[in-house]
Amino acid sequence: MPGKVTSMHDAVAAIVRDGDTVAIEGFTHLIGFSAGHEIVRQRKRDLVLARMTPDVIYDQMIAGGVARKLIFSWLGNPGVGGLNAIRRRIEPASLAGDRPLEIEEYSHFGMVARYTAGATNLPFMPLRSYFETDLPKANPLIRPIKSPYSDEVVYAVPPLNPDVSIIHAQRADANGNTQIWGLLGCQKEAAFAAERVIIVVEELVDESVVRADPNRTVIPGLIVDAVVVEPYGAHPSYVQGAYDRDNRFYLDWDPISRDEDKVQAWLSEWVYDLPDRAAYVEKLGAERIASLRPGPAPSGSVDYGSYR
Amino acid sequence: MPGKVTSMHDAVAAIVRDGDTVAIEGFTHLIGFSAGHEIVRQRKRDLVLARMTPDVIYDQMIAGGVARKLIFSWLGNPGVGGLNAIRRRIEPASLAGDRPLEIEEYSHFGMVARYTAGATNLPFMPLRSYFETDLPKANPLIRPIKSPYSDEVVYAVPPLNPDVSIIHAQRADANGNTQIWGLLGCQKEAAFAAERVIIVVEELVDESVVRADPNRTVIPGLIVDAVVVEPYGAHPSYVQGAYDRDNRFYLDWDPISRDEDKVQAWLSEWVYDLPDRAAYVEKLGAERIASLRPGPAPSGSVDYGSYR
Amino acid sequence: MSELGFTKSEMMIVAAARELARAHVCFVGVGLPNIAVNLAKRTVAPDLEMVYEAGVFGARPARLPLSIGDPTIVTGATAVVSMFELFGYYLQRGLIDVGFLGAAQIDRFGNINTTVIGDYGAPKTRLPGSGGACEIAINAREVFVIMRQSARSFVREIDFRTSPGNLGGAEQSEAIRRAGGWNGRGPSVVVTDLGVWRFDETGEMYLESLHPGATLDEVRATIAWEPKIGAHLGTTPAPTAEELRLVREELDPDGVYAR
Amino acid sequence: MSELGFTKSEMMIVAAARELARAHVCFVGVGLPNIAVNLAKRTVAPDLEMVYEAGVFGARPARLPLSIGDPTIVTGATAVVSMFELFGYYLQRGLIDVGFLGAAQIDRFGNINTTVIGDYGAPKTRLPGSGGACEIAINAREVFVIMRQSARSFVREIDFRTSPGNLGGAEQSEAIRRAGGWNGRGPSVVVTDLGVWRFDETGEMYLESLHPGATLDEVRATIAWEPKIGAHLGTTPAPTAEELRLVREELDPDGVYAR
Repeated sequence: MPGKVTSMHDAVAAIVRDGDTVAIEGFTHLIGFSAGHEIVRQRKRDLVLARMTPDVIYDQMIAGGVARKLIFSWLGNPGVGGLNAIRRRIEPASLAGDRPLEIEEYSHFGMVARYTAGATNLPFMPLRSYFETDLPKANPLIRPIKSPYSDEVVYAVPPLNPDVSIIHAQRADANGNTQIWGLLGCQKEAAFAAERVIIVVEELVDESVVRADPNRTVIPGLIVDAVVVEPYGAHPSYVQGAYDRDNRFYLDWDPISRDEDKVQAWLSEWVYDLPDRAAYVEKLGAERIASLRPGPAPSGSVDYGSYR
Repeated sequence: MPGKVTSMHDAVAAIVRDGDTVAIEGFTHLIGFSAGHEIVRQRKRDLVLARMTPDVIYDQMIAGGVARKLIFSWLGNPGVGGLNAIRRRIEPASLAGDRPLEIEEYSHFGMVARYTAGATNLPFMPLRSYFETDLPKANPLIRPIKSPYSDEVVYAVPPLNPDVSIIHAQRADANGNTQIWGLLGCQKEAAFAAERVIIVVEELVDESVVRADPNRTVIPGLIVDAVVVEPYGAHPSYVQGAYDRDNRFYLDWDPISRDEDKVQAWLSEWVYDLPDRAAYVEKLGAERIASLRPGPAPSGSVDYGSYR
Repeated sequence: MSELGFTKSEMMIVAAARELARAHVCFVGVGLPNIAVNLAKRTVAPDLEMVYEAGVFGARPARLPLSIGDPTIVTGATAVVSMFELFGYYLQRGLIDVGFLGAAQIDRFGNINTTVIGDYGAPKTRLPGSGGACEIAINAREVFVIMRQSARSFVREIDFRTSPGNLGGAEQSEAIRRAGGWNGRGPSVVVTDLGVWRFDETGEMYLESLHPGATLDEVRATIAWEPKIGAHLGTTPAPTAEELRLVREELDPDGVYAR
Repeated sequence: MSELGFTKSEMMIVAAARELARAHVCFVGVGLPNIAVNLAKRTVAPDLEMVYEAGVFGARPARLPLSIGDPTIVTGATAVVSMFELFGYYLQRGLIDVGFLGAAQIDRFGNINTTVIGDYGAPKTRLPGSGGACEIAINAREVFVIMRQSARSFVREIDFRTSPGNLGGAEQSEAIRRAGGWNGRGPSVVVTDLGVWRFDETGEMYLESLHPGATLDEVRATIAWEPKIGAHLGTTPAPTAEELRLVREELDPDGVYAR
């Protein structure tokens, strides 16, 4: 395979290093479960995990012992409840002698603004949030800043520049030129902010497919270090147009995650004991995968015009 | 016609007021010539005209006497030369007793940042520009700002919130939900920053066309006050996929614009003496219009999936 | 289900949906707000523009979204944008009429906690945190709250202020909001499983109506302060058959929210 | 055209294009840079990623763009983005290797004026202004300049500093750029219609090579200071037949730039 295409094993082995700040972004949509599982499988350690919504994937990764710190803005199993493995590392009553997970907390717009500052190489980003809340007390990196045009004071957040950002997408070419439709979250900002970028796609396409619709490109190959092709790599989250969220999984995770032994058993069965995502998909079964397939809803085509 | 659809005459009459700050944006692509001409035709006065690249349309408008001030970042006839009607209002040697045009000058990123601050309701936007240049001396609104995280100093620009932004686009529905492909310039930012928005389109489409590809939407009807349907309304600039730039016009404008009498004669012939854009297009002639038609270059269609 | 023919949760969702009759653009929060707003779109507010923080304007969900990032809010929407644009160009710019939030704790002035129970550094219960709630409370023109009443949630002092309400009272809140250039005027209604609360001129909530079957004793037993009762305390109109059908058959057939 | 078989402008464009042999990502300026970079893409740098400030990354123009916002730079490009993203995520983030600029005035340290001739408030000649040049000069890793020489353009003191070069000299420039966190190291080459200039350890430009047919007398007559001449002054290799064919037949058939 040409260009930057490699396996998930090799991409994670080469690009994610112990102690790195790692952002797997994707707001509900396109969550990089297969990348997260590979990080657990390779037993990376002392990572600082950044993500607006830690979601089930970070619950699993933190249960897998890869992280020392979490940077986030909303901690939950969306539509279901809490993230119990993470809570056990935060609430003193359940720590059981474990080292607590360090946390650094923002609001959604604060996290987005941090990535945006990182992507634009700015020393801070201003925003109209945090007024009269306890968040600046909880996180001293949220700081007031005065406008140079009046006495007005807003808040600022500092740039977030992950060592590695991992982005799941519908398609990319072999050089990593990546296209996404549906929810875009803060993936573009997280990718441009990062030192290194891994792209994981449902489908590898020819460069001509990308170049036929350049306004659809979210991440240019210029900032991409590796392209991994892993269909269904975002399961149990979803990929717009390809498969639905597997809600049964999100519901099932809740009771599992309340019991540390069950969590470790789950990680053994679905992560450690499997070599890769292909094995996970096979184990999941064709029937379950097929049940997630949506009906068609084509975008239609527009004309860019040929100018010679 | 349903929704917000109206004529250019009525849109400009109702929405553009003497003394307003007006931004007709569009970087080389989708320049709102027909809107600019209608503003001249209705003899609006004392406008503050904002635009990154004033281009031929602002040369014509300023020659038409509509403006007292210009906010900009690059003043030229792109690929050809200078904007001579505007220069005559700036260079003392050629003022000939006229009131000089007030100017407020930035760089491109400074203008983009001003619209972005306006669109996000921020009191300022920081950027890494202007260091060791004479621009902050020429424009005291470009001000240094210190980071709250270090001793680092960057520059800030204030928000720009036009009274009216006018955006030309490929298509919109009757509520003003607007889609653009090709160069996006700063149109989205200029529209969200504005108090009132006029959309001018090549084609009015059904809402279902917009909703089939929501990632293509640049401006939501929510912020749109009027939708004007005027095919070829961006001539002599271009519309991606629809028609090419009429370069002959840009070349022809240079000698015309060097002579105030010729400029006024041109405005009479092509603006004052014509009722509307349809008459302009008819006068231009079918052959010339046809010569600007590009070959096809389809984007291809993507699947959003139907989730029920 | 009670002998009334509907559950407390169904009444709460229906009452919350009705509040949106006069709203044009609503920012839809996670959980109960999601079902309430989707019900409003199908009943009192067919032209309501639903905004999801995930980056969707003008959503037309064909089913109840499983989360606030469900693919059904994307397909057929008017616009899908980055979260920077959603929070910056829509919310912070002041285009949102109503922000619809849930809460773990609320005080009499409508200040909200969704961050921790107990001490922030050593919490008894770690909650989800702000998400977008903090900036929604500041920048949506008004805020609607939907939550179940209990003495643990309607508290004298919230443990952490995630989202500002009327702060220490209306006078202070108005002054700070004006001076700080906030878009938002603060909370205007709290819909619970027992009744509908509004805010008086001091900025404190008062009970405007009791849901059918609920009593003032129940209300007082599920609130940690002595609540103000409206001078013209009414009874919330019961859910209509159509409202119940929509909730039970279309929006929440598994009864996740409404039981 | 001279007896050499090519014009001074053709030599300038060809010499400028060759400078891009080692560049990966180039920000294409308006005017002469546009044709030089497009020639490089067809000759020494087929893998060159062309970035246009209009919002295009990885352009594949099928013809010479008439301006830096021509539709031919969009069709078939890798990515088209808003100008906020182009300037923020690409340029300011430090992803641009080379910014290619033209100039109206330049001084010995490579500082550039494209704003006014004369006094800013009452100019003799009003020029286009910065456009993106100011931030390109600060944030592109290095800057190439292409311009014709004349005593009015190669001046002792520029009338307005639009785009910083080596400021008052290399030492000062390096200190300020480092302290201010600039991405850019400053100008590295100036290609004119007479020769190729580089910058020495003091930050001042020196003539590295003379174009075929050009003389040192011509150079001195078109520059307002006593120029430094490189110790190993060479002669620029003449344009090849293929370079000339590309300029004359493909890129500039009307001779707008090259005559």
